[in-house]
Amino acid sequence: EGIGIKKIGLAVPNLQADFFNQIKLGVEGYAGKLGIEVIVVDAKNDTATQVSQVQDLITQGIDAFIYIPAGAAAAAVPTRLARAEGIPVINVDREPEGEPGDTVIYGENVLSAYQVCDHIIGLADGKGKMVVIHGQKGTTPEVQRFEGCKMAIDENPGVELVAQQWSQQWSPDEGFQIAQNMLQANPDINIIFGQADGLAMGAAKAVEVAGLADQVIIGGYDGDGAALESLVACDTPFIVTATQSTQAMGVLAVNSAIAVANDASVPARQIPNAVLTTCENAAKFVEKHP
Amino acid sequence: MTAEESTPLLSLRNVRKSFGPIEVLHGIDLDIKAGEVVALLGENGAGKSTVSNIISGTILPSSGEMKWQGAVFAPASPREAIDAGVGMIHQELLLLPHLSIAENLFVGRYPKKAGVVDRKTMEQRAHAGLQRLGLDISPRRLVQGLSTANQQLIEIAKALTLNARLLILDEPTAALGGDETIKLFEQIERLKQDGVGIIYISHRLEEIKQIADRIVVMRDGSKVQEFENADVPVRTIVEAMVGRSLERMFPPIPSPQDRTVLEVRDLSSGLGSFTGINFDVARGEILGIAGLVGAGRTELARAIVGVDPVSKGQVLLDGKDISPRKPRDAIRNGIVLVPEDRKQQGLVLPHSIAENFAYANMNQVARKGWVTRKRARAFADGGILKFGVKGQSHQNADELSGGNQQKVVIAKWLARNPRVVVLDEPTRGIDVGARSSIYDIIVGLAREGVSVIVISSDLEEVLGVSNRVMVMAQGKLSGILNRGEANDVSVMELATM
Amino acid sequence: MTTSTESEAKPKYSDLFSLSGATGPLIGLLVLCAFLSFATDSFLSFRNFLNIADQITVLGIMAVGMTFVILIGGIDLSVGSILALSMMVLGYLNVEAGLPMSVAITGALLSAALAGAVSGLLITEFKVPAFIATLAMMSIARGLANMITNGSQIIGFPTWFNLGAIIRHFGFLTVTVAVMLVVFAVAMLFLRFREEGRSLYAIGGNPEVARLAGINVRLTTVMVYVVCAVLSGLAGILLAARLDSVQPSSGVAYELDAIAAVVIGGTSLSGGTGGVVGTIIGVLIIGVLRNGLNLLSVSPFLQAVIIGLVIVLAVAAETFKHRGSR
Amino acid sequence: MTTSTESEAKPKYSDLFSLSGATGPLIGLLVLCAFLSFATDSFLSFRNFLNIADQITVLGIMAVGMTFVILIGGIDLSVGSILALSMMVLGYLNVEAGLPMSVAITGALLSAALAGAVSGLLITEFKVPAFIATLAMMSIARGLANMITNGSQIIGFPTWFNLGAIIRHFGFLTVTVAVMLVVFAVAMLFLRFREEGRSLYAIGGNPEVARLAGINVRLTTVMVYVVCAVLSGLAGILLAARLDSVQPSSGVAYELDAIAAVVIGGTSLSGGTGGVVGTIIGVLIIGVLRNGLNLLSVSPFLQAVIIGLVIVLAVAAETFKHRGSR
Ligand SMILES: Nc1ncnc2c1ncn2[C@@H]1O[C@H](COP(=O)(O)OP(=O)(O)OP(=O)(O)O)[C@@H](O)[C@H]1O
Ligand SMILES: Nc1ncnc2c1ncn2[C@@H]1O[C@H](COP(=O)(O)OP(=O)(O)OP(=O)(O)O)[C@@H](O)[C@H]1O
Ligand SMILES: [Mg+2]
Ligand SMILES: [Mg+2]
Repeated sequence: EGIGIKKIGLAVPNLQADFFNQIKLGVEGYAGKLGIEVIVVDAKNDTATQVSQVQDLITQGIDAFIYIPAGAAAAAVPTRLARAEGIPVINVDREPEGEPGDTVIYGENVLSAYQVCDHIIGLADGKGKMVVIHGQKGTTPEVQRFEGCKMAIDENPGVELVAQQWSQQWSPDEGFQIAQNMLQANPDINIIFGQADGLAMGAAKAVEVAGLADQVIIGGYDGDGAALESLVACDTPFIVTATQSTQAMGVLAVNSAIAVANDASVPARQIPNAVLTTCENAAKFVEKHP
Repeated sequence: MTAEESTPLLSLRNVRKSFGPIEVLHGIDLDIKAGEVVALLGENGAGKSTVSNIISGTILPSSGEMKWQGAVFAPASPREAIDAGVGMIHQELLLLPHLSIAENLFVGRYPKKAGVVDRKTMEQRAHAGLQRLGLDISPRRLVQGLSTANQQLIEIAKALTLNARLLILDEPTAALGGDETIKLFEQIERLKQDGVGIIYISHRLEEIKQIADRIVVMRDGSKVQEFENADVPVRTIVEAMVGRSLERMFPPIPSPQDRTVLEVRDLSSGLGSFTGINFDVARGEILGIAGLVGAGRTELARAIVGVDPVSKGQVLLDGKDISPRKPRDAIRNGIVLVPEDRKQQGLVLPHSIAENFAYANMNQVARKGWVTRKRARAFADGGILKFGVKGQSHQNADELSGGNQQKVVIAKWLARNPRVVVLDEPTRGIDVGARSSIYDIIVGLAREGVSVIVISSDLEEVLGVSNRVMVMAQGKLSGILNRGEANDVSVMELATM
Repeated sequence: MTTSTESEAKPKYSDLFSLSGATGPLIGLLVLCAFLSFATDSFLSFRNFLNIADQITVLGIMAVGMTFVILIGGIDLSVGSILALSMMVLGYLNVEAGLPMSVAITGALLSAALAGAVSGLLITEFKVPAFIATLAMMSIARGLANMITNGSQIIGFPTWFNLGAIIRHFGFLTVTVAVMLVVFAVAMLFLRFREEGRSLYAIGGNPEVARLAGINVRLTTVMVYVVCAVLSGLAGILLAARLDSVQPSSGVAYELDAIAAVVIGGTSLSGGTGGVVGTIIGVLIIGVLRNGLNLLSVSPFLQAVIIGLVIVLAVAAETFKHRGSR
Repeated sequence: MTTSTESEAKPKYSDLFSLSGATGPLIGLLVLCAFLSFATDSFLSFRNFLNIADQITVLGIMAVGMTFVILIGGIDLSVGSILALSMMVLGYLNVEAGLPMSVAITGALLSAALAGAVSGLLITEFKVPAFIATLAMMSIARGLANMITNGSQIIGFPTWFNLGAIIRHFGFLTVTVAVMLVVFAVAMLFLRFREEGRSLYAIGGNPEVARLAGINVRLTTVMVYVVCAVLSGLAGILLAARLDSVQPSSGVAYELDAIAAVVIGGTSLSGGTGGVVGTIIGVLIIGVLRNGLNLLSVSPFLQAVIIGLVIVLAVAAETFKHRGSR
């Protein structure tokens, strides 16, 4: 009554990534409370699959479309397809060039990455050898998180960026392997920034295997469930992350969809901040994810 | 005779077998006693291999019953038959090319010591088995690359080392020469003494008298006659097999024309199996090539038609150097090879007869490069009719009996109307009736002016159809005999040079 | 014994659509469609069928090339990467280098052909098993596709290009779907009735017999890999039209879909039997299944399980059919 | 004529390490190591070799199972997904259900075994081609792994579990690496000297011949898929120990690495030839290559190209060797 929509289509790039899975849970949970049906499709990181899935969503008569573009790049076609049917489009995480939706909701990357790196560099007294383990090369978060971190590095002339390497899937396994090899090449590394918590936690294990747990400080990003639990325990070199407000993004997306459907105005960009999370404040996020 | 002795080792009662809707065995009764050799004879497709396969648990009968020493016997798998004491060597060579000879002999029943395979014992026993057949090869050698005859001997050695109570030999001598056959017979005698029952299948009827105690003749899936004594004239056996009398085996051989068609000049194998071969074949001539197993005849044939590489020398056609580098060079010049191994080189087994004809005759089957199934079938039907193949053009090649497959291979190549035909062991596994019709075909080709080369390990065959006989020994040409001078003795003399 | 008297050279209808080995899957497809028609309101509609046709274009074209490869007893794991490479070459030549679309398309297809030729030569001349040669090519082509723009996408194609995937001529036929239908038809005729098509069967059945029969097995093999790669390149161009952009991450794991479609359609992985009609059925099964599961709002994780089950059932059905007829 | 007089019944050294078909790759490995020793300071060190040993554990164990499968002429695409399934079962049983680790490990291995048995039965009883049966299982097992926690990871294993992957006993041997070495040794002995091991070669060489020789081909085939799955499950448990966490996205595309390692090591995809020694070399080539490229800080896109090239070279080298010896 008064909500104006009954069915929301949610296109997710890849549910294997905790970040997207969290958004999905956020959307489902909140929409469920409002009595809105949510249809989720998972593109498994493939743009073409996502276009097909969006066609199928529209066939099912959705009233609003929450679009998280898949792949390293965002395709404009899903937005066009929905637009052609007059369906509101809410972009989350990124938006296609030249074909913006009714609003876009994304986590702030640059500033939060700066904060994480600033924090770990500070703990290392602003000097030492640092490495960065990147996410999938060319993706927006990969580029922006490095941009933010680079700012912190440049502010500290005592810090030398001795190596950087890219992972394919942002996974702990890759984080482990890459960190292990980096430590081999540079045994005196003392600062590691992993662009996702999976990478950071994998790197933490590699540091422990190398017996360098006392020497190295690791920062991550995202605030995954497992990462937050690990911070609460606080027994590894991984000690800081930026917790993205994923559940909040889900709620925001549903609310925006309702607003657009009812012709209310929504801001073109909505950027919930990521919260710098350390061993001290992790417990409250485990309690309730932002 | 005690009661125990009279109980047959194995008895079959009213055994039937159908493949799909077609029944190929119509109620076979058969008894085999310990220590006797029963020859199982019949035309191609009569059902000999099918009976053997049922006894050895390779395939299941559709109905009927078998008794093993008086007890019900219904092997559901080869393992059960082997465990009961039935050993079989199959008509088709079934070896594992990537394993050593010793492993091939003992696969499925390795000698073991403390739970692990006892290679030493295995190799010693393999060595002994090979020696008994006069095969001087290391049991550690891989089977890959052995000649067909040697592979056949290894199959036989495998059967002999089985310690079976009943041994089925399905055309063991099809690829063998005289010496090897004699060695095999010695071993069969030895097994007989040990009380082993043997079913012996062969199309070489001359052998039967030497080795068999009893003869069972099959025709079209039924048992038609039994001879309690093997000492019957070949003619009588043939009549029982084919249901009519066979006038003669070899037709009169025409004289060749004067014009030389094919010349082979100083040809040496790129694989090292023969060197410096010189000979020529005239228009309408039939040249036989004889030699002991491994003499290099097959390699020579393959080299002539460009299948195998040549290190030196030429092949000339009508005086022109055409030395083929690949099979299609030879085919384009009208030289075709009917290969020794029909399963590996002759036919695409899972495809229809019509397709198999088409592959070798695209130029005739296709019109402007377009082929229809109907045209392919019609084309194949011609060959089937001409060669009396028991089968239809839409049937897959692997549904035919061995002999009929051989006929298809010959027929598909002759359909090209070649100028030179090289036949490598053309009658391997072919029944007497069909064999004489193949000789008729060979001679018919010669009459039409085709030059024919016939390679065979069957000396009688080489002598019977050739204008001249070329003899090879250890990769060298040891002599060429005219029809008048060629006989058992003169050929063997050259072959063992 | 039947010896037909009236034999024409022209292709016969029944021949063309022969279902050798694919009746099981065809029944599977029909059951699937019947089920989806009952279970959802939205499946059985003209609009949805057009969507499905759209959605299978890329897979359909790739699967045709894969059919050729599998028929000769080979396999090609590089099709997904070659698709991406051809897309990136297209984008680079047209958008970055500013060349006309015709040149860009030619360049994209040529780059795909080159990749296919390299795989083919590795297989025939260096005796590298097809699985490994194309696995390596999969890695190499993906790396090259990424290197063209250092991992980023390219947008900015001419407007008509995207319209080819959108405008439905006569109310139903987009250019991309039309291209797929043409590829299907040509491949069907080629395999059934052309001399060269038949020789693929011979090679797959037994390459040694084919060689002895005078077929140029090596050249044919290389050509088959080239054709398969070019079809993947073509599929890439159609995908670019559909997405109106190109990105180097396209086509990951498409090779598995393509192989699955071919094998579901009854073409044997050991070569020598099968054909395009079966492959089309296989492509449709995969396409309809994906579409239907989305329409049924099945959760993505459960979808993976169901897709696996249906693939197995479709192939096992063929076995049951054979058992029945024994 | 050579009849060796001095042949003992005991396993012979040379037998065990026989390199049939893998000398080309061995040379490749040595060249690679030599190159990396010169090109980087850090490659040639005891520490780095320990790292490489760590890094190849998972692939090494999976590749052993894959060797068995490929030896009998099969293929298993599901190993990566089964690894993930076994990990998630482990995490669920231990962390979520609070069962002791021994029970959780048994449960994880059993779930893997079950998945392998299903694939094996589909292949032997329903005549589904191995490629398709395991492709379907790949999809099914991945879906199930995800469904256990709805896609999230699980952490919170007992401390000793992770330590098994960290503490280097005697200064070099972690429990995980030790497990891998035991698997290698057992597999080597089994394939070379056990009757069952030799039968795998017979089945791969020609299943019909094996059947006629009295080998239970069906049972053996099912067992091989079970063993391969259990080894993947074991690899999953070691990976869980190493990462001290489990996630359903683990092991994506690992099957391709495993197959590549086996084939690089000289085991033929058509079955019947090869062995574990070659596979170990193949695993080392892939492991050293990845390690070296990272030490050299090569960009990931270029890495893909280089890995593809090295795989092809390693396999083609074997052909060159044969040509030379002709
Ligand atoms: N798998 C099969 N499917 C259909 N028909 C078959 C099959 N195997 C054999 N046949 C048919 O059964 C009949 C008997 O064949 P079989 O192989 O027993 O003959 P054979 O007496 O051994 O002949 P040959 O002397 O040529 O070896 C033949 O007509 C053959 O076509
Ligand atoms: N593919 C091969 N690779 C290696 N050696 C081979 C191969 N084929 C045959 N040989 C060897 O070449 C020699 C000649 O064999 P070939 O088959 O030509 O002899 P043949 O006179 O035709 O005898 P057969 O009666 O066995 O056919 C033999 O020693 C054989 O072992
Ligand atoms: Mg027979
Ligand atoms: Mg020969």
